Amino acid sequence: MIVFDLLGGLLLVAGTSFLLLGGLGLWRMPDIYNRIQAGTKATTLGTLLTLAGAAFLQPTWALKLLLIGVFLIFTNPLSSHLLARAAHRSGAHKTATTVVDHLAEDRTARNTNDQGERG
Amino acid sequence: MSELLLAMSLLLSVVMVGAALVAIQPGRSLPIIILSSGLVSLLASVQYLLLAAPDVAMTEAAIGSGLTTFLFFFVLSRVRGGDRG
Amino acid sequence: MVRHLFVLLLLTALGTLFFALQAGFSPDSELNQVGRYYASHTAQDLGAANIVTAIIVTYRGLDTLGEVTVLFLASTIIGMVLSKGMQKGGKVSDLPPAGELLSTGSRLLVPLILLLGCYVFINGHLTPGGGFQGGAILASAALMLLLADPLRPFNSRFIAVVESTSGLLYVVIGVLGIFVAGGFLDNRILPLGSYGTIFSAGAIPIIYTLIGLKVGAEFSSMLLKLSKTEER
Amino acid sequence: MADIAMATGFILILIGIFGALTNRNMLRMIVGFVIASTGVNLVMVAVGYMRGRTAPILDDAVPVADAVTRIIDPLPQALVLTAIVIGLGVTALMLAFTYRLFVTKGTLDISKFRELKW
Amino acid sequence: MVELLIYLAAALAGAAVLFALARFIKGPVAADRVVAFDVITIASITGIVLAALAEQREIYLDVALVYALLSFLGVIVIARYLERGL
Repeated sequence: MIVFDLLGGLLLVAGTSFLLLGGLGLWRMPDIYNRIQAGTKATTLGTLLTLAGAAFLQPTWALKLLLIGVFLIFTNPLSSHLLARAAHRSGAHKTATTVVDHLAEDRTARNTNDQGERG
Repeated sequence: MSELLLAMSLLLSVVMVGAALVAIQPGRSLPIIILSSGLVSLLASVQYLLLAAPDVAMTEAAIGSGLTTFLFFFVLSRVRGGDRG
Repeated sequence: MVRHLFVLLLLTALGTLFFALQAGFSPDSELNQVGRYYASHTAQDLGAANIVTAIIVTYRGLDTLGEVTVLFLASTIIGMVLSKGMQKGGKVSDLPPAGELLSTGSRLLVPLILLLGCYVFINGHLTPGGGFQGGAILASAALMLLLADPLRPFNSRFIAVVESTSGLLYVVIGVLGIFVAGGFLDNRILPLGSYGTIFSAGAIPIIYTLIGLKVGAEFSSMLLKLSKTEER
Repeated sequence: MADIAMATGFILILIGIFGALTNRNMLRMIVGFVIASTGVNLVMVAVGYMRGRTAPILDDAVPVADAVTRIIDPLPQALVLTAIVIGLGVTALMLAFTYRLFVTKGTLDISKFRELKW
Repeated sequence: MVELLIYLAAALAGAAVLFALARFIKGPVAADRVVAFDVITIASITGIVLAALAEQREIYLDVALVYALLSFLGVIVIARYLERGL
């Protein structure tokens, strides 16, 4: 079982390195959208790897760890999506290097269409 | 491995006190203050777990995560404009 | 400011007191008498693996009854305080829509959250958790529905019926304990079963389920009363 | 570890009381109360902790025979568990009153409410 | 060996929490702080799993279960507040 232990420990370290990368990206990235990107994707992957590592270390806990992972997969994208939309709607400004904003383009296009039909 | 638990407890204490200090600053806006108090209760939950009280930790996690935050933000959204006091 | 000076004085006094308390504290190395009794007798007498649950439901069951009553009073008073501004009909609101992802996600997640709540309070005598935690999780499901669609019509009559029925059954089980077993809220009105399985510990799972339903209904009605108030 | 948690709890109580007494805004005062109550709960749980022991839940890792020597005191945990749930009820009540007062007077400043002051 | 790896993992997760705390205190807009809040929540799930491994108790994982399913509610509430939908 020494192989399992070693593999589990390495997975734990890999997962928490992703967590650290997420935290670092949260600190270093220039604007809110980049920070959401770093702060949710990397940490989700990191937590899943950590759970897998714990399952290798203690094989009898695997079912509960799997459930935790499934719940994370369900809930994390939902919160990050809503957060990004809220940031966009509340008008958080972008940095100068972020130039593509498809949501705002869609909005303005829809608004001009509506006015055209009405007029 | 009690040193690990000790170090985690120390880190949690530092973060909790930092968040609590943010939560009572007079100059901060109200949403940030409420968010900080939510952070305090969230970290208190992990602290309870380290103190070998999983029942209390689960209670704090279930109540502090959604319900308290919702109550505060709901009242805050209804009193918009009145928070100049 | 004079006021701030008084506050700082008070805090200094409190801080000195706390420092003295902290300096004079030495953690026990042995359980005290009460703790030792609970630790050694719970498994044989009550059949519950979670000693905290045994204390809450059986040893100090009367306190729990009082606590549930306090929650009921808080919910009722919130209803009374807010009753003037209650929304009558379905008024069209100007809130931005919740979005497709949130409504679909709530359809997926609300059954999961309800299931987790039921798991938590049915397994209260074996794993951490119990009625209060499960009730809070059930109320979180109601909160999720409310977030996905703020104008959703809730069946508040159903919530009231669940709350009163579970409270009534809780008291009935407690009174039954006087006649069948040792006293009020004794859990040995049912056979103890085999230790460590789900149908064990006598009436503790039933009582905790009732507490969970009651607490969940009380928290949900608090949330609904607050969110149905429309007076800007 | 109990010392660290207890000191944190005391500091949180002091911070919360300071916030509740120096702010005039009612919502900020309620936040101070919530932080102080978290500190009280933390102190009470820390009193029950014993070094080198584990949670008072018996399973395969802690058999019934070892219970007296291996678990910590379960009574403070039961007290704190109920205290947290009551705390949510009290917070909701305070928020409902705050909302009602705001609707009546249009302000959240507590020094504007002078009807009962004499 | 494995214990050493667990220590290393805990140190990495702690560093992530400290970075998130710095962003929480500094963050220019409210949404930045909410992202930091989210990261601290997810890191505390890792902390709970590590504590369960250190104490060798399976029952601690129930708390992580509740965390994983309920912690997003706080973020959703704040997001709905920020877009004025509450």
